[in-house]
Amino acid sequence: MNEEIIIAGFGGQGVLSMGKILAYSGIMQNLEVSWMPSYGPEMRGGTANVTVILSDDRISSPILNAYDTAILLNQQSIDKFEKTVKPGGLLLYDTNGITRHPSRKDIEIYQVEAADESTRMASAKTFNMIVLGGYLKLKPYLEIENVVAGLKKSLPERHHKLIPVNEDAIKRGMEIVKKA
Amino acid sequence: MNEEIIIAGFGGQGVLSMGKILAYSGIMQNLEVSWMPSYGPEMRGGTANVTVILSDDRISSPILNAYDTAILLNQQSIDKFEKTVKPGGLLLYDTNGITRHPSRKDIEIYQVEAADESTRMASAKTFNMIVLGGYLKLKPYLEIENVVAGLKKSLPERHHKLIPVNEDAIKRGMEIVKKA
Amino acid sequence: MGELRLMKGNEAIAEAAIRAGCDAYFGYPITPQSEVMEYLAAEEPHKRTGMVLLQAESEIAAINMVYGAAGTGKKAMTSSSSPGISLKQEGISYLAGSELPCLIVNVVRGGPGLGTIGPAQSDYFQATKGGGHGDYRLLVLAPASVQEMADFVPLGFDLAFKYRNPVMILSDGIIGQMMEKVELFEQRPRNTTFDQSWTTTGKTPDRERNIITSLDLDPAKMELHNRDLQAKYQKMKENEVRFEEIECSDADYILVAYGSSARICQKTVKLARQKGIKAGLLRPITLFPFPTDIINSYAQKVKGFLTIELSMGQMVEDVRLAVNGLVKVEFYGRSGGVIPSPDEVLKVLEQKFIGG
Amino acid sequence: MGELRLMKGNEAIAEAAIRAGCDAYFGYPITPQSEVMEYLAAEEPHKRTGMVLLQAESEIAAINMVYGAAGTGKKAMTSSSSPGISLKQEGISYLAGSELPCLIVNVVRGGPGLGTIGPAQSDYFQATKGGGHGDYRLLVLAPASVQEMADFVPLGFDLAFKYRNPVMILSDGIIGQMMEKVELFEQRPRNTTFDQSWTTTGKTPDRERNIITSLDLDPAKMELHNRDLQAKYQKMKENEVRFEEIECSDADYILVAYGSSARICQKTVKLARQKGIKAGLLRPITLFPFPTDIINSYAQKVKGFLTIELSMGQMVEDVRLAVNGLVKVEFYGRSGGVIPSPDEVLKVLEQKFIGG
Amino acid sequence: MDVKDIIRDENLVYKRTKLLTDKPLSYCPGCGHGVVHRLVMEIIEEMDIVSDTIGIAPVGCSVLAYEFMDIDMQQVPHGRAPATATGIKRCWPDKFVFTYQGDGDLAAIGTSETIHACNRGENITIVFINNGIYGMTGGQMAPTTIPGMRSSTTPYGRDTSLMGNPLKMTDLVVHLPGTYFVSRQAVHTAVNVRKAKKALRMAFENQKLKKGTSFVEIVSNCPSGWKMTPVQANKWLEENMIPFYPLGDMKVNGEIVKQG
Amino acid sequence: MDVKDIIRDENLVYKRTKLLTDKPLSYCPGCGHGVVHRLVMEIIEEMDIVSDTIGIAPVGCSVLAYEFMDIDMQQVPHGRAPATATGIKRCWPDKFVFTYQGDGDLAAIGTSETIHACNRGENITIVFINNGIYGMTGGQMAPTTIPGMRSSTTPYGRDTSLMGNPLKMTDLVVHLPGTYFVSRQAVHTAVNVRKAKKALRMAFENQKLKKGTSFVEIVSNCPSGWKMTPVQANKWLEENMIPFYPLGDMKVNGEIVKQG
Amino acid sequence: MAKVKGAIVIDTERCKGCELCVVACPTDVIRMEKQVNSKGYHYAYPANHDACTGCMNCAIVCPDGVITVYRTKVE
Amino acid sequence: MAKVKGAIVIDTERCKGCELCVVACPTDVIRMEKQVNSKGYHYAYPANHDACTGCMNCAIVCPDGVITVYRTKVE
Ligand SMILES: Cc1ncc(C[n+]2csc(CCOP(=O)(O)OP(=O)(O)O)c2C)c(N)n1
Ligand SMILES: Cc1ncc(C[n+]2csc(CCOP(=O)(O)OP(=O)(O)O)c2C)c(N)n1
Ligand code: SF4
Ligand code: SF4
Ligand code: SF4
Ligand code: SF4
Ligand code: SF4
Ligand code: SF4
Ligand SMILES: [Mg+2]
Ligand SMILES: [Mg+2]
Repeated sequence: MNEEIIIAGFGGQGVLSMGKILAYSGIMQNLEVSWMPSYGPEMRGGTANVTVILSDDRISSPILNAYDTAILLNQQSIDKFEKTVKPGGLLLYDTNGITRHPSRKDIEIYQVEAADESTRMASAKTFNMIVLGGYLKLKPYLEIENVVAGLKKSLPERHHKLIPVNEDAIKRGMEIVKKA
Repeated sequence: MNEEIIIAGFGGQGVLSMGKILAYSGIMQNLEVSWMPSYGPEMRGGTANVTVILSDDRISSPILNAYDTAILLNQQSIDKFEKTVKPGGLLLYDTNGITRHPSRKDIEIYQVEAADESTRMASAKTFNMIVLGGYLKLKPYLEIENVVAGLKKSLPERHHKLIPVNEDAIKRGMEIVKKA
Repeated sequence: MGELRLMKGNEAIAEAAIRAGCDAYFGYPITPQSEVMEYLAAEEPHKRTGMVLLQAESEIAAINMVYGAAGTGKKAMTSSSSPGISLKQEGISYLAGSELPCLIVNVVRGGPGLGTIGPAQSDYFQATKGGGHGDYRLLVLAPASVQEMADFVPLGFDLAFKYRNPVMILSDGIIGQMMEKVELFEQRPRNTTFDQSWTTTGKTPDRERNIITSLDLDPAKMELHNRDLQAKYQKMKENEVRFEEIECSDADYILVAYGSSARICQKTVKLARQKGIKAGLLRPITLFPFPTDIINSYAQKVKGFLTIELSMGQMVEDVRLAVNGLVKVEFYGRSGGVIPSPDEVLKVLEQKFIGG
Repeated sequence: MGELRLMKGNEAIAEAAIRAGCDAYFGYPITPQSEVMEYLAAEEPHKRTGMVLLQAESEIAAINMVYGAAGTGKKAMTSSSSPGISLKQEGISYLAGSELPCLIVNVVRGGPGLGTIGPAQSDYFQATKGGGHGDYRLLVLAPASVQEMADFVPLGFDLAFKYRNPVMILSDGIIGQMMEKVELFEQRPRNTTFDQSWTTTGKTPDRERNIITSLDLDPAKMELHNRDLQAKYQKMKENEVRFEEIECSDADYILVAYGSSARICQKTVKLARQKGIKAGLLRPITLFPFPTDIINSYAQKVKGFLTIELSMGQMVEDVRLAVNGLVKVEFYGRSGGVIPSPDEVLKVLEQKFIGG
Repeated sequence: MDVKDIIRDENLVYKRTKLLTDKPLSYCPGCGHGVVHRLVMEIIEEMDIVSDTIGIAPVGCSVLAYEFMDIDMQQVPHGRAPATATGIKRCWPDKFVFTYQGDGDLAAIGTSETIHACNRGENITIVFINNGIYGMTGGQMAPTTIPGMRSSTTPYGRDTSLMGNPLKMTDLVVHLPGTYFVSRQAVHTAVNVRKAKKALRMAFENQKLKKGTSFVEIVSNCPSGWKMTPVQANKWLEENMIPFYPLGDMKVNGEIVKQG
Repeated sequence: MDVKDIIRDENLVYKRTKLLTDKPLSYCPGCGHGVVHRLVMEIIEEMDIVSDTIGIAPVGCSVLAYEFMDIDMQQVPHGRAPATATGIKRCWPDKFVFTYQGDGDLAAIGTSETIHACNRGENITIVFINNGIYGMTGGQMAPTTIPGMRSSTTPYGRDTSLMGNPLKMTDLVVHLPGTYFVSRQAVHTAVNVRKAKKALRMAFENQKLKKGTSFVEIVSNCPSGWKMTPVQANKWLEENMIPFYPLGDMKVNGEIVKQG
Repeated sequence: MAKVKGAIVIDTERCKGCELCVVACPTDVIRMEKQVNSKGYHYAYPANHDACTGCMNCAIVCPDGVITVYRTKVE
Repeated sequence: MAKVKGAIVIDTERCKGCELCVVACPTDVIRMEKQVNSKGYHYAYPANHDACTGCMNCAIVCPDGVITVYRTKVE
């Protein structure tokens, strides 16, 4: 398998750590992985994005201009990255605050109401895990135990008590993801 | 004509300024000239030397390893530069304080007792002018008026009153220079 | 198999430094490499191995702290990015002149001037030809993966001490910021003895004093010193050339690229082969010494070379010198933090050589 | 005919600066070029033309003072020697990136490190390929006489303003310290108007604000800027190549040398011709842009090239790139302050090409 | 009286200076840089010296100051602003030249340039934003980071036995013969903003006198680097930074009035 | 009693320390560098710490100090000795590390390194030779050149309105929290040499305490740069340099005892 | 007796929601909006406008300079 | 009464003729030689050796460290 993903959104939405959990999950499943963030001061207040690649083979370029999957978490990101999804690829987004929705016909478009759901779950920190759950449902190549292992690896020891909450959030995301 | 000269001695002996006067005299006579000193901290207390070239033609290399004339004013200089005089060339030196005299047979060797003479003239500053006089006597390609003009050019205005003394010293040098 | 981790290139360098038994790191923050010092600070290496960590007041102070530590035989290193590396040029020239082993990391960003914090490879000339004054060379390693970021730290120290020469790891914002799987090597012990033939650890009665200097006022001696340096660089050329070949053996066209652009070109080769174009990739791993011979030998067989850099054309000169007129050497580069895509490179290859 | 003087190369630069209408000199002492500032101090240029003279606290301060003055459209300059020039590399990269016109003099001494104060030409790479970070170029002039030391100051300023680019005069201890006859040009007036399209002299109501910067956080814009710079360098290549040919037209062997080593080779050519060897000398006057075309065109006719440098071999790479494998390019260099003699060079020529 | 009746041109008492461009400031929410930008531009507007003013932007979060200040500006290498200011001022002795620098810029890499410009007595204004951290590069320790303070390179708090003592640059420049006016201010409360403006105004007015360097430190915040909300940050500043960096004029008219 | 009877081993009271090599000093006649070299070597001999001492030679006339001092030494880039010393001392906290620097080296190009090493409180000894001039490069103005003093770049005397004020580095480092001992001495008379030695000795002894930086300025001469005979130079030093740079201990055991 | 009355206008699109104006206002005029602006910030608004004296404190502490202040005397 | 007598030895080949010892000697022992040494310097010598008290002043001010001092008590 070879899955090329872009995740983009506001700085505070946990974009980078979602990518990191994905990458770590890949490692747990013996895949090759790469994680390449945008970096620097423009991250401050502005938008952040990360390219994650999971593959059976050695990964060549960690930087891409076309993706199998785009996970887009604010308007700017949709505006910028919708066009970079490969034909037949997947675009997953949260409708919260979105005024111009993605409109391509040659790709699969899915929604996950993660912002609302995380408010409901009374834990803003679960937002990105709900999104991740939605993604994992749509691209089920990762065993869930590897994702949990990846989650563990990517969290510092002192946060391990949060793992159950995160697992729940992932499951919730799997449930609520829906076709646009 | 093309005359390639090395002048070497202690730092305080006026080696560089003698070279400068020669070079300026050359300019007065419409010759091409170059003046290339040794430089840097080794000059301090140590020895100084300068290569002067006067020529009818454009001067190529300002740095040489063989000279038509060597004017050597202390023991170290004789030890170092005697061997660099071209066969048939001229070596002029002051015997004061010299224990190992130049000994080559294939060159012309002359002496000028400039140190003693300058003490006699009660002006240590004339030392290098006496040496210069000796040289000009032996290599009379420079018109004396050009030398005086060169002297004038190379001295700051406020020292012009010293020109007569220097002229005398040059003349004295011409008189006392002698074959070794 | 060593411990597996997902790490940024910059973090890998820091962790590898601790594990390689590095004695001291001196640095000054600059994007995109600040994670090196931040990772070290979080790890408290003085507790793990006794390694010294100090945030210096400037890049110049940092490189001269490295000089001091290296002059006592300690394994010392610094890291920075382009403008900071420019400031270190005098210090680097001194380190080379005084023949001090040490490790200098440049996580290159786009220039000139303040430029951009985006990744670039436009410090190739500076790294390989000597951005400082005088005839000196650094041994330059160009990692193309996070794994190599880690592995080249102990390798760099080994080479630095083998040749008593500063070694540079020339990386860039991509390799520094990306995370990949890394297999970490075991902790190596720090040095406890120091070569008494040259290190300045205090003159003991059993030996002459040792002096670290690059000065000689006597030109004849200075020239001898310079010849010794050249002889050393010659030895590096004979023994230390490293490169990777990907699908070169039957290639008609060879891409030459290092570091992050080699990663991009790797994909280009795949795409080209899919299209039936016999492309290969030659990836210099040491930029100095440069893999001149292998390029020259391919020059007898292939139809052309295409050099890809995140710059306006620097390494391409070394490729041309290696090819020496035998076949066409073309260049394509992007700059200012812009990254060419694999298919963009393929298009260039087709245009320049196949006609498209 | 202008005023005739016997002057050191360093003094000629200083006098020429005043006469060229230079507005400001900022420097820090270093052998073998301290006479530049000393001469200026003695002349009190603030009395002669109003020119500013300031001894800075360091080379880095000096280059950044130049940056400030140049950013207001003033004719500003600095001078130093090798280690000091290494310290200026960040500043130079900024000047190039911000497209500021100014004059930088490097009176080269032997390196690396503290090295020697003797003359050398081992900063060629640094000057021509960019010792600083990023893709930038200086326009580099290499005087071979005291007369050229004087003449290249106004020429340097003219070119600097023509291209809004820093210009470097790459000299060495020989040219800096030797005295020769100089014909001095007439005093030129200092500038009184400043190009309001880019200089920062205070925003007046009739125009937008001007900004001097080399920064762009947007990679796309930064790349555009880099392309503009490259286009400018290309223009220099088309319009500003300068060189001198001595007895090249019928030559079998061409010596390539610049600055002081060209002076030595001039004599070698004489000696060779006396012996019946048809030698010529091609002297690059601009090192960037390099006289590639003329060398390439001779490469079709001659039996070989011999590059002579006071270094371990730097410009020779540009000669090889120009010759592109057509004939043999040999190199001979001395270093550390040692100067090859004309007959020594002749011997090398004979050995390498004629067999001796 | 209705709000609408108050919001009328004739009642206008405070409005953003026109010398700030329309471009939204790139600073994080609550960052003191914005306040100081505004004060400096207000002063230049009030003194009506735009056409005679050249500003210098450092490397640091305020590197883009030239995007917001509608005046001629130069952006210079990290730490070298005082040297660049010297280069300009020496050529244009009648212009107003100021530098705007962070604590990393002015007190770490630029220490030498700061000390020497102040010591020579360059007739310039130096505005020094001390937020105790390297904001731009992601919150590393600055020379001014106070003991025990966390940063990304002192994640367990600054241990002075490892990372050395904080440097009080303003306390040093007070002692230099070239400084004519030295003051330390803050902008986290309205009262402090008013005082800071007074000090900054004097620092610009002094250039007319040609008596030496005017140096104003602003003790400021960095909510992002300190990992606090702006309100928390200002409270922390009040309780921790100001005791360590006490406010007030330190040298006036060339006379020391208060030592650090 | 005959002279020959006095010149006997048992009557020996003063002899050149063996820690100076046989190589004749490269300094000009009468230059103070020679005296300070000797004092430092005597102290290292007396403390018996050769095998634990690393010295750092600057760029300046004393660049060749390693030719004369028979100890392990590093020669470093101009002005960077305090950084290099930091690098060594951090790796070898129990060794004695000292820098030997001229005024150009320490107070011009090396200002930042000096201030920051002293501020961090690096546990090293800094020996600072202030001869008011750049000796090695041919007598240019130094940061410490006093007003009106001639040099090859101030041939008509230092005009502070053009070339700025002299910098009193020692007065500054007194105020830094990292300095533990700061003293200014001279070596132009026997009395002063004795006092200077005492100060230098303390500056080395302090390293055992690990309490911070010891900094000793020696106001010295440069007959060549000043264009005077050594005797004239020392007289000029007494009459001009010392009033400007008054002698004495300034900080002892971390306490300021005298301000500049 | 003349009483001073003030009013403020906040450019909510440029407000970054730092809340410093809230803290600075002596008469507790300003509150933060639940809504976010297009940059994603909860912006400030004069919730208790009547209490405003036009003292300008809010405006001069606002880092983004987005507050305009009006003041008038009411007889 | 015990009287202190001193004597000095000057390494004349290494003396640079700076005359600082002459100035430093409280009892006027040292003079400069008319002759020069091989380096060209007029060197110092103890012209009035009897007056020497062995105070070491000359030795400790000598920049080139070329003076050795002896001292003894004479009854
Ligand atoms: C020569 C150089 N070194 C380092 C950097 C990286 N850098 C950019 S800003 C900065 C420090 C910013 O801190 P400060 O001056 O305190 O400004 P702030 O962002 O806190 O306002 C550094 C180290 C650089 N751009 N150039
Ligand atoms: C980077 C650099 N800049 C300048 C020089 C030239 N230089 C050599 S010594 C020196 C100053 C010497 O003065 P000082 O430090 O006072 O020592 P002194 O010779 O007076 O003892 C200078 C500027 C250099 N070698 N390197
Ligand atoms: S990082 Fe800190 S200093 Fe920079 S803009 Fe944000 S709050 Fe301000
Ligand atoms: S130049 Fe001055 S400092 Fe240097 S050795 Fe001579 S007298 Fe001493
Ligand atoms: S002007 Fe004063 S009273 Fe009115 S809102 Fe602002 S701070 Fe409050
Ligand atoms: S201070 Fe300004 S930016 Fe902050 S909340 Fe109030 S209006 Fe908004
Ligand atoms: S030891 Fe004292 S008395 Fe004797 S010569 Fe020396 S200075 Fe004079
Ligand atoms: S002090 Fe020393 S060097 Fe000077 S004259 Fe006396 S003996 Fe000679
Ligand atoms: Mg800061
Ligand atoms: Mg000095």
